[in-house]
Amino acid sequence: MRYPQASGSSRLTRVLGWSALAALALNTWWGLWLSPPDVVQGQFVRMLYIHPAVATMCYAGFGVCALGSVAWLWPRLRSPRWDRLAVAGAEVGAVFCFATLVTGSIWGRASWGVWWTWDARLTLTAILFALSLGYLALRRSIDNPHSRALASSMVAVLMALTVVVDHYATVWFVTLHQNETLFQPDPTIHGWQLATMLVSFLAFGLVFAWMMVHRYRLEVLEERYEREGFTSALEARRSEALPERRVEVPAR
Amino acid sequence: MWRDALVVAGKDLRVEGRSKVALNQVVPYSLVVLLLFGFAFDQDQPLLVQAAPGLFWLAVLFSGLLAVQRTFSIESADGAADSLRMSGLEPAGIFVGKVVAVAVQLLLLEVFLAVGIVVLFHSRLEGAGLLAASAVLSTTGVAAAGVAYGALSMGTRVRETLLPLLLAPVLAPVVLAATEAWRAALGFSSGDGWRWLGLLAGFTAIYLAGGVLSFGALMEET
Amino acid sequence: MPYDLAVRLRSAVALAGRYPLLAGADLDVRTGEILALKGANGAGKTSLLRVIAGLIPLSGGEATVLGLDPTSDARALRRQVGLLGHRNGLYEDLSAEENVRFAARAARPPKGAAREALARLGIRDRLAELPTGKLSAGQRRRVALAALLARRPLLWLLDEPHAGLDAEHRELLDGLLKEVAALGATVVLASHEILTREVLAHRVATVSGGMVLDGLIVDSPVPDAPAIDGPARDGPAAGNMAQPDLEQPSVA
Amino acid sequence: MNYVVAAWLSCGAILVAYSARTLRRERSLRRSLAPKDGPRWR
Repeated sequence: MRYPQASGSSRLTRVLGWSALAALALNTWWGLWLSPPDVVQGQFVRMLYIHPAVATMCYAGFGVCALGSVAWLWPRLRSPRWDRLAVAGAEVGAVFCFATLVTGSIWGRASWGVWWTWDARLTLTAILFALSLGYLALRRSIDNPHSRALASSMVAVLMALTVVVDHYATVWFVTLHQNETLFQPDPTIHGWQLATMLVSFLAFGLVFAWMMVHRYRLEVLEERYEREGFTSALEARRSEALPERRVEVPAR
Repeated sequence: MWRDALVVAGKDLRVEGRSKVALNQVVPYSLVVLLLFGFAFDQDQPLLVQAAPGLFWLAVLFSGLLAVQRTFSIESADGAADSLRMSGLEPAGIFVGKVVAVAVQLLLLEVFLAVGIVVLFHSRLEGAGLLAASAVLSTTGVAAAGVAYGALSMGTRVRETLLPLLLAPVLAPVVLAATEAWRAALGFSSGDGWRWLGLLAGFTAIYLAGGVLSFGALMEET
Repeated sequence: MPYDLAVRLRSAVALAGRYPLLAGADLDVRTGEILALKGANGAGKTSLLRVIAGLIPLSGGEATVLGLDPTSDARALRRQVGLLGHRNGLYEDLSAEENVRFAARAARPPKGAAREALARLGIRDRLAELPTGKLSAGQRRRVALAALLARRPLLWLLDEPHAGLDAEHRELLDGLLKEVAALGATVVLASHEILTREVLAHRVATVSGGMVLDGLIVDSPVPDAPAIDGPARDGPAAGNMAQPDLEQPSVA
Repeated sequence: MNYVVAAWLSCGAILVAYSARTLRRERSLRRSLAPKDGPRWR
């Protein structure tokens, strides 16, 4: 892998970054001004152009984390790449999860008049967010790279399974949330609203990808920083040897 | 593996029996938690009776966290963790042994708690079959998830505060399912309680299998 | 290999996070030999024992203990290895006999093995029933040693075994170790006591700065091992002329 | 209508904050790694 330039933005991230910004601008323009207010919900329909897209990216993030962890656990596939992907997915996923909760509760406040409702999807996202905080806290508390990857990928897989169980638990517990407006057989929205929603998915998808690349690269740099530190720590350690009995360790 | 599990469970329960920490500290703690719930609901009798199953299982969750931290603190005292690793016992056996030990302590605790909610919250316990089945299943689930994540504290210098943060969201579905099963048993909710039992069984199976597979690696020193 | 090597380490590197516990340790220990490790605190004696026992994975170099690789098949190796660390690894609430029986459980000991091992270490009847929390430090040390003895390990790794023992039990331990070594077991012990090293040990190696300065047996047929300067004292027959101990406190 | 704006701004703020943090950490790591190796990094 060639050394990334010191400036920090390679061709890939520059392209991704700018196209994401362009798509976001388009989404904002269409979402806030161009698309007509909904006959039922009035202006609140505009939430449709943020919340579902952000929520999807949240699940995408945790999906990447779970897949990365499974790949890392698979003996033949094991390589630091998967671990870096897992941590990138988890962290970016957690950010989008937080955004989902915020926009979701704002939407709830707007249309149902209350900040938090015990609704299946919102509760599941909240649990997901708590799980991700636990995962990230766990990663910070182990410094040995191999065992950190091992413990966190196992925890990630266990958490992914827990989310499956949670899904049924919350759905049975309460079924209040309106089902997916977009993926219904006959979408109840069309025309401008549909178009804007697709744009929102594109925009946030690009933002998601851009963040993932940067976070992944950050992990690579951190690893190199640690390796850098390691060689100097090794020399310092060796210099502690009794001075007059210094032994030239045969260079293997 | 099962023989090792029995040995470890025997050891844990004997240590618990001798030191009586579970009996003298965790049980009173859970009863105090019930009292606090009582204060929080301030004599609103009908509400308390309604909420009793939920409060019961919340108290079990908090006590479960304590029991798991306790079962791993006896390992870290005097470096017993290393002798456990060196003992050559099957890691899966150690995991199952510890789960059994924690589950037995929690079940014992639940008997006290059941008496507690009957006395404090005046709830009448019927539908015993569903109550007992969901209690055993969810206690095993709590113990399995607790010991699986607790192994992290044995392997790494993980601070005590990490375990509750990791465990609480994971145990959320268990508390939910157990509460709903009990509410159905006590006739508060119309839903059929046995469906929640299926969810509990699924959760417990996941964590028992996950723990057996991963305990060996998790308990290693990092 | 004319010598049957119980332990063979070549430039072993072991990490705790980023700190190199071992920075390229080379060591040979023959079967049936009693090797003493000397060195200041923090030089790496304890880490060396724990690496040989397979408790700390190797990050570099290679190691063969009792014919096994301590990092990959650690669990199989540990059944044949007994490690006594600074702490005794006992359960205070259990009695001495229960502790020893639990420790030896995996080795499927014959019926009275626990009591017999305890008796060998001078822990008899009433003492064996008391919870170990109530015993004195010296007695607890002997119970830990009995737990080791009951497991009949092929390789004894002892970290300051004589700490806390009175004179009478010191000879008892020395006698036990000599007897066990004569039976073909190998003993590697870390000790600050010069007397122990000179009287008991067949060979003494110095650990400093995460390395073993004279760990290799000079006439061992390892082709690429360069001649290590400094007198290689070995052979129990040759009187161990007291090596002037340069025990300056190392910069740990 | 201000709910919609609130949602938009809050979501934007969260994403921008996180991206800024990541970029800053990345740049600081690069600076600590880069100088020692000097130009041959190119």
